[in-house]
Amino acid sequence: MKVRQVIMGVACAGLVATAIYASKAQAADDIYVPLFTYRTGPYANSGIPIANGMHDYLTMLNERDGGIGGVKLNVEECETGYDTKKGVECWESVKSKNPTVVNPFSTGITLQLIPKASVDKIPILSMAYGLSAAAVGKDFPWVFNPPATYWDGLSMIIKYIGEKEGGLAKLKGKTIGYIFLDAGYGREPIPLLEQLAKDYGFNVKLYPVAGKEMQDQSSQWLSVRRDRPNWMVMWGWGAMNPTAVKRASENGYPMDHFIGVWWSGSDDDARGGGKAAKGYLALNFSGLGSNYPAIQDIKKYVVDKGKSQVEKDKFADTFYNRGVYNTVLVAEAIRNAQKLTGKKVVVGEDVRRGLETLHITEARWKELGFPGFAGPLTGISCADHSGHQGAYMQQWDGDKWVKVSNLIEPMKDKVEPLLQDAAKEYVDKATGWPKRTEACDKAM
Amino acid sequence: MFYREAGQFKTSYASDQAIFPILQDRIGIAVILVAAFSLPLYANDFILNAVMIPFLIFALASIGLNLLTGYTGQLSLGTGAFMGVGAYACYKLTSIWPDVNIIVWVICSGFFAAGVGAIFGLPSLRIKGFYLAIATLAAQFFLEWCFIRIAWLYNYNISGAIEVPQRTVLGVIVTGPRATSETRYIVVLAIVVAMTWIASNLMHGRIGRTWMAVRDMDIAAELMGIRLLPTKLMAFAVSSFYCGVAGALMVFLWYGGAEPAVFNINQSFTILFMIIIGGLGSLLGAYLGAALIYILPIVLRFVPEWLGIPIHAATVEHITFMIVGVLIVFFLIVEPAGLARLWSIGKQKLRVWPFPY
Amino acid sequence: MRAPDTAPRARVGDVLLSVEDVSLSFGGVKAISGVSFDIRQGEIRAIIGPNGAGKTSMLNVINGFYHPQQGRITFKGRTRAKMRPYEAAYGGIARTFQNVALFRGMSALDNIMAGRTLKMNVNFFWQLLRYGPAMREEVEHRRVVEEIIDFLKIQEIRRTPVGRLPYGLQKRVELGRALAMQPELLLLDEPMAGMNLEEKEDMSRFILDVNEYYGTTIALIEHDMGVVMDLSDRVVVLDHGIKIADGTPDEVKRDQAVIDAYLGVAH
Amino acid sequence: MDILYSIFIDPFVQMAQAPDLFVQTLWDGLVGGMLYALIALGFVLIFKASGVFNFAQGIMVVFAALTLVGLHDAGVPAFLALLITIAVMFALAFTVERVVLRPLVNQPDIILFMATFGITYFLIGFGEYVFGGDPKVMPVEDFGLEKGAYNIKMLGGLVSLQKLDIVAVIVASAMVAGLGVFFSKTRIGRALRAVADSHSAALSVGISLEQIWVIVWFAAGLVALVTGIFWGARSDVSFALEVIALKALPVLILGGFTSIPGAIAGGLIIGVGEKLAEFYWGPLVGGGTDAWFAYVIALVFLLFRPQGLFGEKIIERI
Repeated sequence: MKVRQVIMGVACAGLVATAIYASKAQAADDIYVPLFTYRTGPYANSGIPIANGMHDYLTMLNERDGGIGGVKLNVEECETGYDTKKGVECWESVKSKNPTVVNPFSTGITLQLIPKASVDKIPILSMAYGLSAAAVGKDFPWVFNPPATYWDGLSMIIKYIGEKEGGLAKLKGKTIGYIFLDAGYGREPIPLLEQLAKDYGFNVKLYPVAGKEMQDQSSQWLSVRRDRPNWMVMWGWGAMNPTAVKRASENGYPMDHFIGVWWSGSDDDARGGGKAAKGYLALNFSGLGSNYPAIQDIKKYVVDKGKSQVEKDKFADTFYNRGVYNTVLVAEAIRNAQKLTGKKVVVGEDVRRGLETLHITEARWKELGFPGFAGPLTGISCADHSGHQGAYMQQWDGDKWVKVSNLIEPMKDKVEPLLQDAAKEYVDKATGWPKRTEACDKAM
Repeated sequence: MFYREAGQFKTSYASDQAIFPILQDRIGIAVILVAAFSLPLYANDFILNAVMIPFLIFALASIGLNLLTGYTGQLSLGTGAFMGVGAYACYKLTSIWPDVNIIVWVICSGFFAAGVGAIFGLPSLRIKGFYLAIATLAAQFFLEWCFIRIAWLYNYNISGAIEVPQRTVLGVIVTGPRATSETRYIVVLAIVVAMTWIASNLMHGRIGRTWMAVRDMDIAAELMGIRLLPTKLMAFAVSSFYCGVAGALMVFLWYGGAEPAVFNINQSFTILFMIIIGGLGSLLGAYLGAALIYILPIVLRFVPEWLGIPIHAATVEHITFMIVGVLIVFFLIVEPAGLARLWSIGKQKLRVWPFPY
Repeated sequence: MRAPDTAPRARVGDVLLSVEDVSLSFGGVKAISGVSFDIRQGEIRAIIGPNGAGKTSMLNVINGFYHPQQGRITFKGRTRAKMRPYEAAYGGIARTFQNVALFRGMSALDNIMAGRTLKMNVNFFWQLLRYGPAMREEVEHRRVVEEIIDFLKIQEIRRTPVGRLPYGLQKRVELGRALAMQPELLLLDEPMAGMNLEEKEDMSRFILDVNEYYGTTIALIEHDMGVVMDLSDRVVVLDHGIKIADGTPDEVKRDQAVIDAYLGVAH
Repeated sequence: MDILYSIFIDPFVQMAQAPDLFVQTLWDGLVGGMLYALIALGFVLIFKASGVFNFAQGIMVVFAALTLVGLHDAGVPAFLALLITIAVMFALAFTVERVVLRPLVNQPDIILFMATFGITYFLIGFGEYVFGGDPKVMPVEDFGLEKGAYNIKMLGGLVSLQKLDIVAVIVASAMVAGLGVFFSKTRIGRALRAVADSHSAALSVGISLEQIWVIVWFAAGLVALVTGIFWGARSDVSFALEVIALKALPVLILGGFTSIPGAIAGGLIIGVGEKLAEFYWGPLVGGGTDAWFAYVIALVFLLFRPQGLFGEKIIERI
């Protein structure tokens, strides 16, 4: 009896203490950067390298530069497990601590948080994921999805295919298969895909993969064998990717005609397929390998000092660098915010302005220690929160990813009308959606 | 000492049939209700948004499942999907008739869930126990697939998710991002309290007795004139009604939007844990279970911070999993009838205090 | 106990239930073959026989739990080949069980209240509110139940979950639950099994009182011959699913087939 | 009319036109079904001997495979890693019996069922804590298994049989046969059956319940290890594998909870059925039917034959 009562007592005390703790305001002498990460759950394989990259770059700034503008960054991970419920809980728990920006790293969580962003005055940086329509800054002043939206990505892939076929006109009569995670994330590109199919006269075959079935996929790939599409495009995430790559090679699908979006191109995704996966293509917009001064700094200041959770052989792999890319944007936005406001310790409202004035030229990338790491990010404005920047194609050579194309620019003319329509539809459906009142800053 | 029934004599069967026959219990409930309704006065956003609102919604869903599993003895793993039916029904209703009071729609969405629940309850006539549980899995996965595949349900949104539109009741914003946490909390609390009261009424009357009769000894119940199929279907319907309303509340007053993955099998499991840990066949148990399973991990997240131990967020998550697992086993060993039984044992002790028995 | 030589009671009336040529088998195993007998209004009818004679199966057939492959059952003038258990209950047949089949999670009071289910009909809406008609109905039936509780002298255990009661009391609560249905025909499956002498005497008294007080017709299965002979007006004897004798206790006692099959051999 | 054609005629036309694909579908279904059956086998073993519906079987598959790969990645030679993993599974069985089952003996089924949820949660947390959440590649070559496929030209097309799948089918069949012999011929096996029939009967012939529980949980752990190796080889070893275990539940319904041949037959029916349905009929409803098809088969089946394929009709007594 005693034990039970003690336990109940402890639980109650814990609850009360949580209340007291959570209500305490955060001391405002550092810049608070919460990272929504997932190192657990079925999508952990994609989540872990990204979490490491984000964490390590910011830690490196603290170690090397003493933070940004002389103010320490308070980096704190909140584990979401890719679960919407926990994502919302993370949002609530960081909200009172003056967060600068939130990176949800899950399309599902992003969708939940978008309406909250403007109310709670916290910008959301959903880097090349989330709601494509959020690129329309007029309607979504608090949401950013640089460097490109899913629709941009799809148009780049179609462009690449067209190039290989000898011109977009040659796509006529061809069949393109689309295998995707059967959720909002995988379904979003479909309208554009269907429109492009109409415009260029190719056929589309859809192969949905339920989240629960993503480690099996044998029926989908059997259907691929039957339909013999000329090209396969994949919108996969988590454990779906390596399985798809394996099934493709087992079913004898030509790997160099199989293209993944940038979220299907991590080292782990292809590694499972091993040598057989050679030729698999994926989009990417962040640099490969560790051959950049800033990445070397991460190694020197963070990894070698044991301040990182990354495994040695997974340092600077594709998704790690993707995480680094994400936090470079965060750091730049914070710098911009400091310049714009003159404040040292910036909060969400300031960083929103900083994000809207993001402008990273080739020279700036070099200055940051990332020469040639990524294409310039110069398209962001108050109206355009994505930038519609290009990405390049990478190919798996059996051991590692190799860059095989220059930057492919998206078909902005096809994407933009769709974005505007989608944004309008979203705003119309969400009755009472706030009009943009935030002023627009000049880019620096 | 203070918990004595001496001197409280019942002079009518009506007062003896009351739900809380003992004065102290009535006082206790009144105090809790007052405290709950005045919570927004002294609690912050985090407590309301991330602790209390979810807790109440889970408690409601647990009551729903408890009506079916705890009171009627039909094991169901389809809770998540039935919640989804409620959420999507509410979304469709308010997009077709936006001017109707949203609270009316939240309640109405329960009827859709009830209908779907009753259909998937049909196999319960022929199958029982784990077999029935697996049959309800069919409901879970089939409905989940429908939520993804039937675009009409989410108004053909490109994201495949539903976003809660802003709705006002009597000029106060109740749903949508601009609804304050205080408003949402009060609305959720009022609905949950009212529905708990109704569930308690049902369970103390004829319907509750027939359900428990079916649970305890279905053959004897049938030989006493209780028709099994209508009784079980009604339990499925009422239970799904509760789950449906909980689902609608979850999306409209907590998340503010949802994609189908929200209503997945893990949701069903979580709620099943809650009623087992809390106590099968106890409304109080639904609350206790929801508190333990939902709030404990949140508390655990903060523990290392208080103690000043630097520990990775992911490690906390792993440890939380382990602790929850151990706690489930621990509670099952210590008191298989759940927290509610612990509570009633405690009350019994108080009643006879200072004597041990 | 009642003297066996009491004159035949005038209260016994017309045939209430008759079983004609009933056969029942489970996948080739014959449980009952071609049994016919009747039960008259107001009598106490015993069904006896050695283990495996098909007595419980017979009760199950009577209240519709088993469906005989052959034969007819006429209850209150209506003949049926098949009857759902709840139809039997609506018609006024109640029963107790060989192994106590109480609702273990509920209190004694609730168990007996559950027996009133058929008589309660206030609609769902009022049930939700537990107010007005629902509450009036609840109280009204509570009054009836309290009478039964007084009658069976189980006042102190009203609120006790039946799972915690001793066996004898459980049997008594089960009788109370059946009585709460105010049946015309009460089927008792070994009401005194496993009881000591004192409990048996109590139970016998309750059975007689029920019969006299409420005028309920009773059919019972019992092993204790003394009790059977004392209580019943007529006895039907089954052996291996076949009826071997039917008559007053005295007739049955003298029947050679019965003595051979049962009394002489088994006891 | 079109819709009727595409439901009732077109799929069969397709089967006739491309028999090689039909054979391939059957084979894929067979392999998938065999792996479902292996998971179901783990359930059956434990249910048969202890009446416990072991929800943790799925996570045991992941845990076993993770332990194996984790050890291997840490530099332990393959076969030593295998031995250590077997030892770990034994330790797990022993601990489960001591810590969970023994204190819960004689509790209702649902309580024991819930306790296995507790075990599941614990193993998820523990496994991720020790081995990390990132997926691992199963080093099949180090166990002497070959990757690659036999491509057989037949029926005017090509049918490709993965070598690993062939091995999986053989090993699974061997395990089933072995378990069958174990249950019918050996002393412990017969003891297990005695326990299944009646706990007190088992005690009266001098068999310790505790030992038997350790043995069946250990056996289920071994089955989990084998399952984990083959599923892990088909995709990667990660926690996402756990959800596949749910597929074993409809298999159990078809096969009955206590029948080993039932588990196999059920697995094959579900495996082949869902592949055929998705391949030929799935496109009609937009695909993705394999998420629920198995459960709906089980549901329909239950309505007509609640006792499963090999179960006996239950006569209710009172």
